[in-house]
Amino acid sequence: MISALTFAPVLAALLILLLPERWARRLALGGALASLVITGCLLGQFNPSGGLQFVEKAAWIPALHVDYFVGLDGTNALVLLLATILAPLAVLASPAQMPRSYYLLLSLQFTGLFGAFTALNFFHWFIFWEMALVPAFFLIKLFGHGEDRHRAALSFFLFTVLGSVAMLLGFLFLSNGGQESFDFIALADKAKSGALQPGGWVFIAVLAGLCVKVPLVPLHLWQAPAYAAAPVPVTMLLTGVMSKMGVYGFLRIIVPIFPQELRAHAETLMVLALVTILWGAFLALRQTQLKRLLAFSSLNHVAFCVFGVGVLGIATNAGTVDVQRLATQGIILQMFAHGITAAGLFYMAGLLEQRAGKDGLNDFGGLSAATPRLAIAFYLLAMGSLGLPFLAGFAAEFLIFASAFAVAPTLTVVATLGLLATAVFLLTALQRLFTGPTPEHVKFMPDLSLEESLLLVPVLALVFWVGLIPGRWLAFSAN
Amino acid sequence: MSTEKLALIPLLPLLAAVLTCGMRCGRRAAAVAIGAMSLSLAIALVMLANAWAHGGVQTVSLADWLVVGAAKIQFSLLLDPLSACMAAMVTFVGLLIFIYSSGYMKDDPRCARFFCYLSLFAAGMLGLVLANNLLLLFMSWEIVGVASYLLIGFWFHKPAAAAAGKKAFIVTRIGDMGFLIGILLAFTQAGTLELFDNGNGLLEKIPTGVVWGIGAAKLISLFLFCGAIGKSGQLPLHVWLPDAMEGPTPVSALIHAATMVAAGVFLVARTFPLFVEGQTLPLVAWVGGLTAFVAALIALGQYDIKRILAYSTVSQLGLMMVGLGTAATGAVGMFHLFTHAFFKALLFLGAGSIIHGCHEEQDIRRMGGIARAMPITTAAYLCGALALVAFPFTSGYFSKDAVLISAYGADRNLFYLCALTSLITALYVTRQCVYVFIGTHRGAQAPHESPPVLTAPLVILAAFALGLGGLAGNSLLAKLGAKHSEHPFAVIATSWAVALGGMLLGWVIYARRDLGRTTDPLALSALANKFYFDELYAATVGRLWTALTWLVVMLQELLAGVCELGVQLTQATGQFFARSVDVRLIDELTMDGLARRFHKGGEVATGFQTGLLSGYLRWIALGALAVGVFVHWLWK
Amino acid sequence: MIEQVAFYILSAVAVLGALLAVSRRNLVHGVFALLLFFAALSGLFVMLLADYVAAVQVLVYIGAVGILLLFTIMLTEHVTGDDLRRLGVRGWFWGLLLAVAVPAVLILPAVLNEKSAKAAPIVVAQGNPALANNATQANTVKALGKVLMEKYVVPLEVLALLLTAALIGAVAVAHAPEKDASGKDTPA
Amino acid sequence: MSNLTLEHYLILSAVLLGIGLLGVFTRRNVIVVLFSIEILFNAANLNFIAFWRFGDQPEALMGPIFALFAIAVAAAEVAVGLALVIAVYRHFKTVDLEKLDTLKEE
Repeated sequence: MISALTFAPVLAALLILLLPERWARRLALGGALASLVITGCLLGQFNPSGGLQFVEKAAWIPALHVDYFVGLDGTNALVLLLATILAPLAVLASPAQMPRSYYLLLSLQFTGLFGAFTALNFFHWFIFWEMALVPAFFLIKLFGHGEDRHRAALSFFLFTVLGSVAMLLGFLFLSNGGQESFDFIALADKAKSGALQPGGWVFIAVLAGLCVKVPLVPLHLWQAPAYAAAPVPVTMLLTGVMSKMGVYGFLRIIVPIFPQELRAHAETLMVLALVTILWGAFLALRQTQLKRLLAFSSLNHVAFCVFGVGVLGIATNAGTVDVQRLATQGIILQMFAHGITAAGLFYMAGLLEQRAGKDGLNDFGGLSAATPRLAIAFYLLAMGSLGLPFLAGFAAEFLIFASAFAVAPTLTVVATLGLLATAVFLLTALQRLFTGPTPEHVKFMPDLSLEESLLLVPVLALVFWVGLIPGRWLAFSAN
Repeated sequence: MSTEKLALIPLLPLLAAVLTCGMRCGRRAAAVAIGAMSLSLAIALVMLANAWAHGGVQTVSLADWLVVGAAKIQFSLLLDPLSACMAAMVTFVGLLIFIYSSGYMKDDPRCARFFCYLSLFAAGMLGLVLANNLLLLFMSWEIVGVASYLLIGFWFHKPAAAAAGKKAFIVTRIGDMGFLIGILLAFTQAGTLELFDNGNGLLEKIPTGVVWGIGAAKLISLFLFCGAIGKSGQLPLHVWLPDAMEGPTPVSALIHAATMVAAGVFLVARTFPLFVEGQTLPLVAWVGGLTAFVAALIALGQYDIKRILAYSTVSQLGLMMVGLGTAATGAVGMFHLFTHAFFKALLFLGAGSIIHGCHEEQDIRRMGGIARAMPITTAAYLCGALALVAFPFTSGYFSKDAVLISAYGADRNLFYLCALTSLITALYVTRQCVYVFIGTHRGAQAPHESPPVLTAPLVILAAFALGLGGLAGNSLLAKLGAKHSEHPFAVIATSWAVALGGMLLGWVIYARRDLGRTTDPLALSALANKFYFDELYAATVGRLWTALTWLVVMLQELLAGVCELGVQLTQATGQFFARSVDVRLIDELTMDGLARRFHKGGEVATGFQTGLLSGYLRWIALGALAVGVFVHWLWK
Repeated sequence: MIEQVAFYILSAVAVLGALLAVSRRNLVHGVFALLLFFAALSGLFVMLLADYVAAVQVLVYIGAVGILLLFTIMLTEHVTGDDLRRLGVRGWFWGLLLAVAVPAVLILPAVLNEKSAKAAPIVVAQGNPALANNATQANTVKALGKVLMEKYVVPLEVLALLLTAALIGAVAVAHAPEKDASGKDTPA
Repeated sequence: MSNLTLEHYLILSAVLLGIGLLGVFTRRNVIVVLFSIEILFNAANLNFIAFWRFGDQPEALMGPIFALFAIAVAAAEVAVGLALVIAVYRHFKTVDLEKLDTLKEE
């Protein structure tokens, strides 16, 4: 079943090649929806306390101990759902007149993303990991906005490829040059029993690969230009899903396979995450371009997850609260919540840019009057993003903060500054976009069309659903 | 009615908020909101009776919000005299303000949206009041904050209103971050956030751990007080409250007089055991006292009718804090909160009526002679003013007396400060009333009386402002747990003296003056400029903030530069090696030499590229020949 | 004895046919020489008891390929033109040299092998008596059919696909170019 | 069995190969080159059959199978090749290989 959902977009890609161009959009959508439906069915049968489920395992390259090994457990259930939800939305968010190649690349990227979230063997996890990267590069370069896109695509590609290479080398070392298993589960078991002593350099190599993807300061330089230059649906995927690949990597690789190394460097990681949180927030404050602002906001939000990973490294279960579990669940929920929210915000930033032909914060104003529906949706998502209770982000941030406070109170207090700064820049953006007198050139800007509203309805519904009943979503990662 | 129905009190306004969200017709939205609020009021009154009869704490668990391992955070409500009184007060004042709004806002095209926000606000406020879980309290607290943000910025096309909304949200959020840290502290120390939980609640079993070398209870109470400072506009976070007057007047009345700003005071009263245990009450009292004094002084120098009331509110909230910080229980402060809620809502609504009657004029220098034109409003307003001044036997008199007595008993300096504040209060109230009601009208258009939908709530509130203290004061204090205390003669004498003396002084200064044309003797520039708090913050915190952002931007640029430099450096290194002595060694053997050789080889190979098929084939055959020869004869 | 005679006759016809096919100036004549070569080869296959292959050889090469070649020649004009003149000296020399050298390299070891005691690069078998006695024509065909439909069924199907693809491809490539709006030929 | 040996067939096959090569190398008419390629194919096929016939595992039928597949592929090749010839002829108006030198590096 998992293979079916992973490769459904590939099938769609083949059909896109064979069938007439005007069907491309529908085919890509069909592939993505098929994945969503299968994921829905799987999660319907998912047993949170059942450990690894829906496992498919087959020897692939026996000489190198490489298996095709996929499965679903509490760690990846929710992120997979996130990816499969955002995939059809990304297709729907694509402008109408996109060529066949665009949908082809998009579909291939879906497979990369789904595969990276379900793979349990480093080797083919890595293949999917890269598979998600290459189409993104072409999508930015070929279909992006502005003159900057070539440079943005290149730096995106270089950063992520260098990170990947570091990670690959680390893993080659870890598996003793392919003589031992690449299997995440087996490696984790070995680490637990103390048989695995990878050492600091391997840890740092793998960490670097993940940090680029998240990204963490100072490996984030690719992020804002790429987010701003990419076509809107690709940005939705980049921020909504690809950044989560990095965090997921932390949960799947760093935490179980490098427990000692993580313990040794947990404070450093937390400080790094903290710096990123503040860095993103303060940079966002000075942006005049909506998309860049949202990009730095993403930087800030995803870093909270890494902050939680640091907590996982330090955590012992001696205190009054189950820090380990709080942090894990908080991270997973934060990934989900931020993925949905950020994708929605970028979508609307794209709509504004498309309507006005500009994306500067000062090019708008008083939009509440011109486009009331868009304003409502934007306010809701922005509020969800700044952690308003009863909306998606709050429960996750509370869990992360609660766990972090138990192990590192001082750092956590500093991190609240990040929450404050988030509120400042988001409200400033809201103020500039939606309030004040309405300038002439946006006075008759069309409000959300029916199709656009329909796309935003599931996003908003999820934002409310996660916020009001986080318990339902946390159940997936309860174990 | 069982306590299970408690949940309906906040849920009904929430339902109204959802229903009115999509409405276009303002009148229908108003009807829905008012209906929901009336039902809430009815239930709240039943619950009040219930709490009165029961006396103790009753809790209701509604649902688990999230369960992570052993940690459980649930939506649970509690009913005790404190929450019941607050709920009844909020629903009652709220209902009156809703009714008033249906008249005040009826011409606004976004009237339905206004009622949506109001209902959302009421839901949040009631959730806050009834919450038995500190996190639920915080969540409702934030909903209240966002509703206030939306309502202050309701007229979003006015840049000032939008800026004021943002300021309110951010300044209170500074306090909220403290509140959040307090919650995290409580959670990690106690493992629960339930306030009352059959003896295991946070307030029943106060955590005794030590964090950063300080007792947990002390730290928790301090951080919670940060939240209270933000929400209740205490020094130094009071700067948002006067700006919040950019919102429609009913909003000012509801949020910035009666309910939301009282939330901070309520929070302190609610978590009072923590403050007692942490011995942080003197801090609360002194922050309150200073706020009361400073805000009262600033009120003297203001000309905007609503801003005077706003600073008056800040000042009164300070007095409530004094009441909380000096007494052994939260009763005294809360009593002042209740009476204040009525008379200050009355004053705001009255001010709204006056502004309405004066054609949206808010400057008291362009008012005057209102008494003749708007008799009902004037009468009601004066009732509120008397209560604010603590004129003997109005409700404000009883509650302020209680505060003064408690301050007198705890800290004599604080008592003097409060007495002085009361004097100034009487002075600025008199000043305002003289400006507004006496003399001839100085505005452009003649004022007119407001319609009954505006004045009816005024009359009701006026009755409460005058009567509540005398009729219900003692039983309220008793139920909220106040210890019976002596009424020292000195306090009573001071109280009478400052109230009457302040009014007399105001009359002497202002009654004979040619108002609005000559300078005001008390509106010193420091007072008119609010003691330069905003400027101070802009110069310090604002600068620091800007500097921080600049720093980060510069660092980012630097990092990008370093990245660029790395690329350049790699290229430069390559060129350096290419040009140095190694040119023959490395170049010839590896890079360039190899490339050159390949190139030459390429040139040779190009020679074979005749483009003729048979030519290529010949070479293939030659290769095969060579292979054959090699295999047969050379391969041993 | 008869077999030897038959072998030499068939060999001579095959070599002659091949030589004529590559050397005739007139392509139509060349095709007929080629057909002769194919026929002789099919005879050799029969001698080697590969009767089914011989039949396929006749069907495919003489029947299909030959006809195709003839049609192609007819479709391309000037095919019998002046290309004989252009068989330049250099072409002749190098071509002939290689054409002799390559077979020589292949043959010489086999020939030398009989006279030397060296390990033979090519295993020389003296014919398989078992086959000579038991294998009849019917047997080979039947066995072939069995193997083709069982062991090699997948390659067979792939081959079928390949042939289909080749057919479609040939039609597509040879398809007459359409005239576009400007009247110029566009390659199909 | 007679005294016809494997060498007889191999030598014949080598001679045919030589003739095929000669044609490929020297003729400039594309169609004749195609003839020659067919000769090369057949020479190879003869080898397959001969090795099978004189090999030690004749019952495995490898030789005829291989030859059959080779014939089929050759047929496909001829079909496509001739189609290409026609296309090339249509494009360049010649089947002279020496004129078809667009591959040459200028």
